[in-house]
Amino acid sequence: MGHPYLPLTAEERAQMLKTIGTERIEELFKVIPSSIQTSAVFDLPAHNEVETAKIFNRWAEMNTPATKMVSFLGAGAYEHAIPAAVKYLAGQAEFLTAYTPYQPEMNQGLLQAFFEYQSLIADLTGMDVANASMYDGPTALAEAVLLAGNFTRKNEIVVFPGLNPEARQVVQTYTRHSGLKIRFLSPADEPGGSPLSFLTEQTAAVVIQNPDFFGRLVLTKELLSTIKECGALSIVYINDPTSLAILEPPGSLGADLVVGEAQAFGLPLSFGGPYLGFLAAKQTFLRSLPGRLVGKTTDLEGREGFVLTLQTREQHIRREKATSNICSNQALCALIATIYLSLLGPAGLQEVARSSVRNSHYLFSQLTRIPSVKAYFNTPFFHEFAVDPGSLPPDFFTKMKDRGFFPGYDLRRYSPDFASGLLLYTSELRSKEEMDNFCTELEGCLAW
Amino acid sequence: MGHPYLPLTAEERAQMLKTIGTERIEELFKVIPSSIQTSAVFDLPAHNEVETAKIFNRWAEMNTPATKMVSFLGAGAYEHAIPAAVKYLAGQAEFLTAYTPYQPEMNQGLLQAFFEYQSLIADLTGMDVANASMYDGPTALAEAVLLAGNFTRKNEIVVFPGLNPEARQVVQTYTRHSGLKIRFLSPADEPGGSPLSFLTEQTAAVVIQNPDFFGRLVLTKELLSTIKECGALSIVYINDPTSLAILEPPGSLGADLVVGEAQAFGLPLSFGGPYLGFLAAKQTFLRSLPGRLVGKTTDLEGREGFVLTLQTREQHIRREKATSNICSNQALCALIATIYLSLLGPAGLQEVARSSVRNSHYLFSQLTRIPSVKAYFNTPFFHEFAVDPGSLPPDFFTKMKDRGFFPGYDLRRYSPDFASGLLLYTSELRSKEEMDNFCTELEGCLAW
Amino acid sequence: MVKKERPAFLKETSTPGRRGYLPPVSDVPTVPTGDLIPQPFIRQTALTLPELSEMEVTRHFNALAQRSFGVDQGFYPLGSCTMKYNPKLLEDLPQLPGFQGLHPLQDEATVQGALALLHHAEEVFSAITGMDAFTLQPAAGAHGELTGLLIIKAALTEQGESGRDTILIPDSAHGTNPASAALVGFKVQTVPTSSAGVIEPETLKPYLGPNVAGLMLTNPNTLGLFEEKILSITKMIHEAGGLVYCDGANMNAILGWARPGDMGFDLIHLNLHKTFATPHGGGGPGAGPVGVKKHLAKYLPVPRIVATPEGWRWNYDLPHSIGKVKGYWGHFGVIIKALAYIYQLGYEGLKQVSSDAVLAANYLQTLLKEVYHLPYDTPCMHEFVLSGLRDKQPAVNTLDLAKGLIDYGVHPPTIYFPLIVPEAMMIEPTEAVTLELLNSFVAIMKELARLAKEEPEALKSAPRTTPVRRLNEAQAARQPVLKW
Amino acid sequence: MVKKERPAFLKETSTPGRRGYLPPVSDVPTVPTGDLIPQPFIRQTALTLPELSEMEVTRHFNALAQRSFGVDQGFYPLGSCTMKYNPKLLEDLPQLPGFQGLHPLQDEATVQGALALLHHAEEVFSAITGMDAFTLQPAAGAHGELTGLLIIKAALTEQGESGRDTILIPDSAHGTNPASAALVGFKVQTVPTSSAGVIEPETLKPYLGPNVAGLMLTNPNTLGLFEEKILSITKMIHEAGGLVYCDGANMNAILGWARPGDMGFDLIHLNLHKTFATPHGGGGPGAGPVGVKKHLAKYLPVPRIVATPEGWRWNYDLPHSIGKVKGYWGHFGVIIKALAYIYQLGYEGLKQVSSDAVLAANYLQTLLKEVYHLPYDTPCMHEFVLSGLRDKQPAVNTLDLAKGLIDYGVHPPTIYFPLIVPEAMMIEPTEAVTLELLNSFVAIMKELARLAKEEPEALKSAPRTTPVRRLNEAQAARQPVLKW
Ligand SMILES: Cc1ncc(COP(=O)(O)O)c(C=O)c1O
Ligand SMILES: Cc1ncc(COP(=O)(O)O)c(C=O)c1O
Repeated sequence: MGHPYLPLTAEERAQMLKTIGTERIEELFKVIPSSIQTSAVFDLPAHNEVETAKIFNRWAEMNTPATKMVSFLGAGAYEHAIPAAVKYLAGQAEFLTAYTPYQPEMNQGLLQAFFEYQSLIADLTGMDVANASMYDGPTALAEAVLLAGNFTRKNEIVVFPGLNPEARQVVQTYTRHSGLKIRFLSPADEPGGSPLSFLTEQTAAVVIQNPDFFGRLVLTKELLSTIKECGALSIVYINDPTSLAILEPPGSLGADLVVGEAQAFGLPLSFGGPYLGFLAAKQTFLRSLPGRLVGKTTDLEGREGFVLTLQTREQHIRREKATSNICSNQALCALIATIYLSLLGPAGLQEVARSSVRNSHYLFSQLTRIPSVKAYFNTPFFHEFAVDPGSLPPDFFTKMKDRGFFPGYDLRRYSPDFASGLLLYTSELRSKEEMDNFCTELEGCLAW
Repeated sequence: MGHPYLPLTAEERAQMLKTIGTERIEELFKVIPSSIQTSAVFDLPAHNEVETAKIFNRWAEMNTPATKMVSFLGAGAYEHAIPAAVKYLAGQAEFLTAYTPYQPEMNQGLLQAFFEYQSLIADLTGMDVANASMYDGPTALAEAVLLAGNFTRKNEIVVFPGLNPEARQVVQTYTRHSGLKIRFLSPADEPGGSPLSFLTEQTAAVVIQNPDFFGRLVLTKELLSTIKECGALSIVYINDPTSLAILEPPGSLGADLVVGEAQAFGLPLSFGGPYLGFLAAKQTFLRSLPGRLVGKTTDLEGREGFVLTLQTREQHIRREKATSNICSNQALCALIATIYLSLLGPAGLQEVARSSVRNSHYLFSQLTRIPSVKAYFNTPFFHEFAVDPGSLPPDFFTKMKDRGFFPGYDLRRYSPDFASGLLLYTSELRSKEEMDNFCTELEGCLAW
Repeated sequence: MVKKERPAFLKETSTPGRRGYLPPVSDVPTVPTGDLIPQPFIRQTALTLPELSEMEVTRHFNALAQRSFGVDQGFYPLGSCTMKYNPKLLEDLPQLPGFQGLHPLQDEATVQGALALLHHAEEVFSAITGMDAFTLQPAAGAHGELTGLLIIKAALTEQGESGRDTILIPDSAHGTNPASAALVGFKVQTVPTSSAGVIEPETLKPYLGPNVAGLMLTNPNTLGLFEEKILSITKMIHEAGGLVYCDGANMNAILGWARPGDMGFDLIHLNLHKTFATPHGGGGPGAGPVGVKKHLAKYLPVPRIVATPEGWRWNYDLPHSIGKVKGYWGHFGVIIKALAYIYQLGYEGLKQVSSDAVLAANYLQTLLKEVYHLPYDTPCMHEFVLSGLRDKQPAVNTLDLAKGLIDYGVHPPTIYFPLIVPEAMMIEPTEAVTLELLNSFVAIMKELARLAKEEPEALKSAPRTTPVRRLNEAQAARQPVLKW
Repeated sequence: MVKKERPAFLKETSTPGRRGYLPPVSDVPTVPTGDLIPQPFIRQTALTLPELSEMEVTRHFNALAQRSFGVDQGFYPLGSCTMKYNPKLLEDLPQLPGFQGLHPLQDEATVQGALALLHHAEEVFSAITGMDAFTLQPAAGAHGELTGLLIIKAALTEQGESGRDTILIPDSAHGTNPASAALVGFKVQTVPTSSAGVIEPETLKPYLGPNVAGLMLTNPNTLGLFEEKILSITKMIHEAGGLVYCDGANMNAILGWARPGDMGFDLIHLNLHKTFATPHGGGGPGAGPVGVKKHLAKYLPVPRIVATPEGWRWNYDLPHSIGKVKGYWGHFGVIIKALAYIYQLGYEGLKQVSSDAVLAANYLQTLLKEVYHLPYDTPCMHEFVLSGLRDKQPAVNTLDLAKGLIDYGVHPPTIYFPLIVPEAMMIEPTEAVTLELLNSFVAIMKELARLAKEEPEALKSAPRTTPVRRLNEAQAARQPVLKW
């Protein structure tokens, strides 16, 4: 019986074998040693579409999605409202089923979209140039760190406290064999003095997340100038770039490299992926950048057009001397971010940021009214903050879940330093009523 | 504040007013008597996308969809498996957001799709020609009846027993002022002899549903020949055209007009609409047909192309002398049916029909083993059948629903003649296990 | 890279044995179909559906999409059709399993959300139009007309006025109006439009008599003009014993500004696919709900949604009803979309819709009348009708101008309608425009006027950028080829 | 009607005050943002995003789509990329609220279905490749390579073999292989391909030494040839103290026919976006899960999914692990699609996939070698590499031939790769073909050969049917313009 994904029919196959001059398909595989062929069998039945959909639906229904809860879980992945148009526009077959536009004449649409993406990211971050995407925030940061090491030929990286732990772990993995020494400062290092005291002559770059993992605002012009004076590059990591709608862009503050996670730009939470890494830089680093770059040029009749450019940095040309090994990237996610930003516009993005900020500050004020709940930090924050709720009952998360709440990120997962911390995030999707109810339920839960 | 659906900005509006030579927008409306303007106010707040989606989600969640139940409810609307591709292919913006292709050069794609739809319907029904769609099955039948009256200039219509009650009611409404006398035979008329005995010289047409509302197979060559011999036209009504995959097409049996409901061709149940009426006919009726027709022609360079044709039948040209008043039709639904049929192909459609038949006969055999359950008819049936379960407990439907079943159509809604009848439908989606469980639960329920 | 040749027919690329979908297969004990269905019923005629893989079907319909043009592709000022933007959220909602999976005959207890929604839609349409009750059953505008005329017939019959067999219809009306009247068995009498483009009470007067069942009036009318004397007109008809039907196809001009219910109309249909942004789908499905004043409510189609202590129910017990005009309850999926659109705009937003639609039309009218002949030179509502070029060019007609537009990527306006305007071009920009778009349309229209004068051949031979050139419609009608 | 001029940039059509979306707005008591965020942090630099309505955004991205070309538009025999058909069902599944709405850091108890699915995917990939354990974390093929090389490094280091600093890579390998090795700090030594297009054990031998960490091998290799001596090769490397990595990008040739795990490979990455039909998305996202043999399992990235009495859990307690290579757990959405594809085909179907892919490639190779130069003239696997025209035409090169194809609506093959074949054209039809399609491709390729001889200018000036003609790549690189 034919299969919908296998267009060739038995007759066509026979005719093709005949043209090739072969009797049986097995002959085309006879170069494969027979011992290998014999063991290649495995057990896997076929399912029709309805059966397949049923099985996956069953898996899906075994989960409790954050989006159906009143969720305060952020900690690196941020639920925001996604305009309905995004799915329809990004899902068009011409985008979805194409590959990297190696043949520019045939794919001017994709190339222009990526060019617009680069432009939007550069504008938003205040940088000269952005590439066409990285796998995600953590890998984008790891690549930026490697870039800084290679560019400066120095061998130390200082990472400010409050880096997203996912990013921290990925940087660790990526740099393990690079010769770079990474100094991850912990929040505990802070009180002992400025993190700047850890900079040395050998410091290639300083990594600063802003807002940091705890939601804190830490990036200032002064800080970046000092780093520059110390001879190090500054790499700013942004985990929710909707913040750029109301925060001064790192480029304007003097950052050298700005990288981050742009999932917040229209990508669903989707259990952590696919997401979208972005990487923006000062012009100086242009030829050291990893990843695809789309450039504007002209055709032989003088018409404007777009091509993949500066490919001599890339693995398919430079092989082991390439700036990175990245090949397939997050093209469709970059397209989604572009559509998201086009729909939101400056007013929309500002509203998202402002509403998130207002909600988080309201929640903070209400939570810290509960006697046992203390703020962890006394620092300005964006849309996320850490509190110490005293001690949590053992089944706290289950109890709150049963009441319809995901009460944020359990900071004990971040570090044993936090005996009972909660990191709480609010997007524009939270309402006053939800937050009030949450505070009531939380207080009830804490009084065990 | 701007609105996403209102592109004009305040400044643009001002500039436009200036060009027009007007100060205020109100001036453009001043032809409207002020008393009318004053009373035009109503109370309706605006909602953003998230709010709107929430409200509609709430309405949706207040329902128990048949598709989430083990449902045996058919009775004119038939759940079948819908290939995932249908939605993506039919939902393309070029199709979705176009209107009737009045400008053929710009819309060859739509026109070709409708031409292919006409071809598929004509082929399936065995007729010479099909139009580009009607609102739904019932209205298609009503128009066919009117056509028959006009064409023959006779004034009686005989409708065989077992016509879908929705279709019956719509025919009644449409023909009330037409001068046609419609004789609806009831199943009760049958035992008294052949329905053919009701034909007279004045009979314009005979309407036969096949399979009929009770799932019965009633259409034969002999029947249609006899009708022809009586000088009447035959109109065959088909409520689930997947049946045509294994039943001899009415065209081959001699039908004059074949109409019906093609919801089964890839359209979701959707609480009854939008659905898809089809209308196919012998060549003789070509210039009497209602609705759009797409024809093949050539362009001025000899290239093949498609246009709306024979428009002189239509209301926008002939006004009160038109064959019908239909203008907007079910174009997108016809496109969906075309995609469905292309994906299913002959083998797929036959499997759908065969599985439905096998399931219904299995269910019939299992149900009629229950002592209190009796078959209503002793006639061959397709994928639906009527049984008399004895008497039903008062909360029968609720009880069965709580067990996960929609136990079919309550025939008491059809006619008080049925003291406790159930009309049960099985598609290819039902499994043996579901049917066995159903029989067990039903038996339990009946033993109250 | 759109190819010139038409994509092969599905049938032409069909190959025996290929599959595009594997449906679920019955798992009950196997019995040959022949044992279940008696031989005389079994298909003998070959089943000639195409046999294709999913990929081929996908490429086919993608190729057809590339040869089609919708609102999402560009400007579509097709007069009388209100080709506004179709918001994407609207597509999501009817696909919710709780809507899409509902069988129309489910127990009412299991569809309370759907009934609540539909009932609410009736209320919202009433509020917008100033009517008292609505039916959602009609499938499209013309179907709404049919419904409305059946109601008129029923009401008059009940009043013992069945002798009233004539419906008055202005000569500017859409073809569906007379066709619908005829379908209900009415005679049609055509009322001429005045030189000002509207119906004058004086003109109407002679038509009034004991035979008059009513008047069908489109307001604003198809010339894009508001019937200024509407209050007198509806009063006259009422006094003459008739009813007044509003063809609401042009509601996009007056949302929040005027309500037909306040103008004396007794009943109205709405075109949800026009006014309320539900996509036109290449010609449908639309929806044509009909609203009536209280005195006609009892004639509305069965069933009606009613509130009962047990929740929403279908009420069939309406002895005066005209009956059903359609299977089930109307185009549920379309109604959901329309309601979601209305919800997002609210009263203020809807009023702005009409303000902008009227503003855009007047802006275009002001600039285009410089080069095109504007037969009714007065501020318009949401659309206006040009009558060819001001500076008539014998070689070039409206059809040529329309085809010329295509080469600029603009969908032509409605042409040769209304019938009373020679060489008519009926332009309806809708509110979904930017100033830039309007200006570029004006520039193109002026360029066409220039071409008409200086290079008429360029227009006669348009379009040139499309996969086919001008098509031979006469041949299509003379030797109809309606299937492959 | 695709216009020649590029669609205006979003920025160019931006108009102050226009809105494309209204997000929800906070309803807590109003406090000016400035009171919440200290002044020094507040944006001073203007925010220059485009301001557009939903309609304009829609038309923009529709216009861009019309200027793009995917598998759904036509034949796309881009070698090494496995541009097979992307079934539509796959798009539905990741959008289920129970998948799409999951936050990656939810309590494990609330994501049991997701963990079960992921764990099952690991098992299925193991069965298909003959490996023992899988990580789903890598985002793409190159990322899988990086992961694999980190594992090799970790394993060698633990064995006290950190002196092994060199990875052997055939000269035919994809550029990601050496680049990945370098990223992990390995030296790269290139192994030449034999005249038969494969690696000969004899050639390999001299490279083996105490510095060798391992070999990265693509099998079938990028010439489309199965490494016949694979068992000897892997044995040699193992005996020399190294590990063997399989670049699994070409798995589409051997599904159900051969498993890298049975060939002596220690580890492998899969390209889900190639072999398992997940769409390429214009360049991503893909997914590059890595499978290993038992002895390497302890080095896989943290966390790993484990079964516990309380259900599925993330286990971070893996002291030998290389750590995390990516945020969270990999491309969940992509993995769902790949698994759904595999589920629909099963073992038999997957084997047929490879049979058909290999059959199609050999069919094309047989017919095309009549006019194009086939440097390795032997039956191929799922792809083959031509080296320009048989009958060389000085004026025409592979680039011209590729551009010529575009005018026939076919996406060109991969060109100038692998680097060892001059004027390479790497053709991979995949199994998603019909005989008609293959024959029409052959006819086009032969027509190009004719043109190359008789009308070379026609090819030098190709493409002509696209919105832009050949683009000046040198200028783009010399004066980079990377933003508007
Ligand atoms: C003024 C007018 N009335 C009635 C109709 C008929 O509406 P429908 O096409 O929905 O049947 C139209 C449609 O074009 C119209 O423009
Ligand atoms: C042979 C081979 N190896 C590795 C890769 C890299 O895979 P990815 O693009 O998914 O990173 C490719 C991609 O083209 C390839 O063809």
